[in-house]
Amino acid sequence: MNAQLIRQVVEGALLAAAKPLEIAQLEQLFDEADRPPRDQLRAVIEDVQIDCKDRGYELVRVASGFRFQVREKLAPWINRLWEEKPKRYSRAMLETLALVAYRQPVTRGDVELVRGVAVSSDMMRTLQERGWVSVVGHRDVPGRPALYATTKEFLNYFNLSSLTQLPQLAESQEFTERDSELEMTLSGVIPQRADNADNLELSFGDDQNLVDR
Amino acid sequence: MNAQLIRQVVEGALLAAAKPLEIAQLEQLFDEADRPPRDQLRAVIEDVQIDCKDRGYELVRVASGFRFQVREKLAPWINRLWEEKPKRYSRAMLETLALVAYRQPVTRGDVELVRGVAVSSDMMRTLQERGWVSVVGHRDVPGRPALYATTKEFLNYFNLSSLTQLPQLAESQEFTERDSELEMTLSGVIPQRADNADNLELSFGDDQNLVDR
Amino acid sequence: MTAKAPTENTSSGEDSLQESKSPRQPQQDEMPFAVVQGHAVSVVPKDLYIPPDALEIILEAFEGPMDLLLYLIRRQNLNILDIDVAEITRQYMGYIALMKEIQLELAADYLVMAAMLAEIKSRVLLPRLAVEEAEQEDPRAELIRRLQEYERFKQAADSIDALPRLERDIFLGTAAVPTGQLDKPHPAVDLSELLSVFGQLLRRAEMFEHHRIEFENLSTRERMSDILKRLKNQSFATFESLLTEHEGRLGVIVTFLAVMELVKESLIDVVQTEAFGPLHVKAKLI
Repeated sequence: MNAQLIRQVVEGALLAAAKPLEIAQLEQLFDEADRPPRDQLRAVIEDVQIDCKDRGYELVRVASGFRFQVREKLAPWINRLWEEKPKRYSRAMLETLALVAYRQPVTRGDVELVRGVAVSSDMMRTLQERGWVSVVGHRDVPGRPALYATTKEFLNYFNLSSLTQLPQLAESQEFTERDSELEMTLSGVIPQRADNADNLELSFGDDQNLVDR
Repeated sequence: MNAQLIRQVVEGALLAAAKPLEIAQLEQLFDEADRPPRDQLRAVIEDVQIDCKDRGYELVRVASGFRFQVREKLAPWINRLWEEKPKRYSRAMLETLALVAYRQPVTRGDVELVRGVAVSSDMMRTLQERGWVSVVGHRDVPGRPALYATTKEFLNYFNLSSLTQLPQLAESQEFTERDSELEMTLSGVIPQRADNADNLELSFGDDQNLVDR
Repeated sequence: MTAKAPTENTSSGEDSLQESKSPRQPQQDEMPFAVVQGHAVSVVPKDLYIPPDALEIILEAFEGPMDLLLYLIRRQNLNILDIDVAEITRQYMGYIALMKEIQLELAADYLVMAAMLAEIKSRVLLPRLAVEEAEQEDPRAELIRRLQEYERFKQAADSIDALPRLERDIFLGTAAVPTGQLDKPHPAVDLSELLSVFGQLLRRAEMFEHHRIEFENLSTRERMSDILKRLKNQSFATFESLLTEHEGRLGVIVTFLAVMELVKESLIDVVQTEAFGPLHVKAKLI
């Protein structure tokens, strides 16, 4: 089988599949007799990637394999194709998702403990239906609560190839027991600063570790 | 707007759209101020067509516009992508289909309201790709959400000549008898089922071609 | 947290406007409405009009007690580590009172936090024995740890939201597969399966949701879809053209009901140029 045909098969398959494909899956498209070695398939992928350099699309690796995708910078134009605006997710959902992603495997109770509010079963169901979260087991305590973890689809959706690519989780500052009388004084007036607007910026350093597991 | 960016937008849109696009639709992607003349868009399409000469995909004109498609000669290889048995539809998908069928025309929001969870756009797209569901209009509320209804293909697949032949809940005894308390709840909501069905059968008969002309 | 409309103030837009002319009278004395420059304000200033609805939205914006606490701390530009429990507790209770006043259904989580704050406050107030001081943990430690933890994940949620994601920032590239040569297999679905799923769905909705599932007359619904499909490619159609002779009177009634329903849902326009003249039906412009 000539090299050009191999390359065409790979390109065609990636565009037809409508989902990411692994090298192993690409390999299976060929008869055993014609099957190109994996190295060649990898080289083909690299070639295609290079040729797409100036195109409106690129060939990228995400958690479940390779896929063609439209470049991020084109989103303002592409989004006009659809009548509906891209969906926004509620903060409750994003916070829950963040807890599952960084702390997995977790139970619903674990999530509730950090968020300080009850997490509805609908919320967990929505996350599972989206395919972002799945039950990976049960904790061995009374009630055997389900343990949730994120899926490959979650990574695919957020353009990641592994959990280590998640944005770094800020580190907690140590709570040092600066037990000064002043701080403990309850009658003390809270110092008012000029710029006491809703400054929600965090003061954490940049040198955190990777995913907190 | 430079020529390369225009070309990238066109390529990106055609790859992302999952349906053919007319020149007029491509034109609409650009702000009025930046909008390239139609001749330029046609030239861009030609350029892309030429560049795809040796690729596994081509840019072709079909009845409703331009689209990228996989080259036919690759069929023997690409077909192996589908060799795995088709997976069953998820419960979420079936619930969505059932709601469109029984409560049409509905928006995605309507479906979400009853199901209590978010419905992904994937799900609506899959149902449309299958040819079972189509957009029949838009509700006149902010965002103008699409209204979905089932198609003739849907009826054909299930061997129905009209939606009135869809099985009705109250008629399936095993459902309601299992839990008399539930039946009370349901019967309050669904009054006079049997009567309705009878009437419709009498007057519409079997020879109808009411749907989808 | 779910909101109930305040009974008196928001029954109509007019009422809200009227309310802006007179300051709101608090139901109970001494509960601060807000804290401005360290002073509790229990009456809304006359020149400051906050529509009751807006207030609910502000309160609903909090994801829970942790979020509210964090907001109170950040609003004063304080480090979590420097939290003054007494002051924060006072402000927190102020918000709780406010939520009660506008009859916002208060989630139990908020009350649990209130109890926790009160407990910490009392422990801070207790004189500590010099001997024990070394081992005794700062009563605020647990609260501070939880606040920090929550803040980390709040930030993580924002980071995840900012990641480029499919259908918003990036889009899956696909090409069509020419029909004939290639055939993508589809899952099979059984009609009884569909019915059973629908039945269970209705039961679930009935049991767990507050809204009612109204079972619409199927034929009218079908006719609505049918009419919409027909009007899609036409500017105007006469009402008569929507009728099919063999359906008889019932057909006319069903079609008429469907048209009325479509008008009600603002999906179509019905035009009649003169009294008793022919009815014309048109899909609304998108």
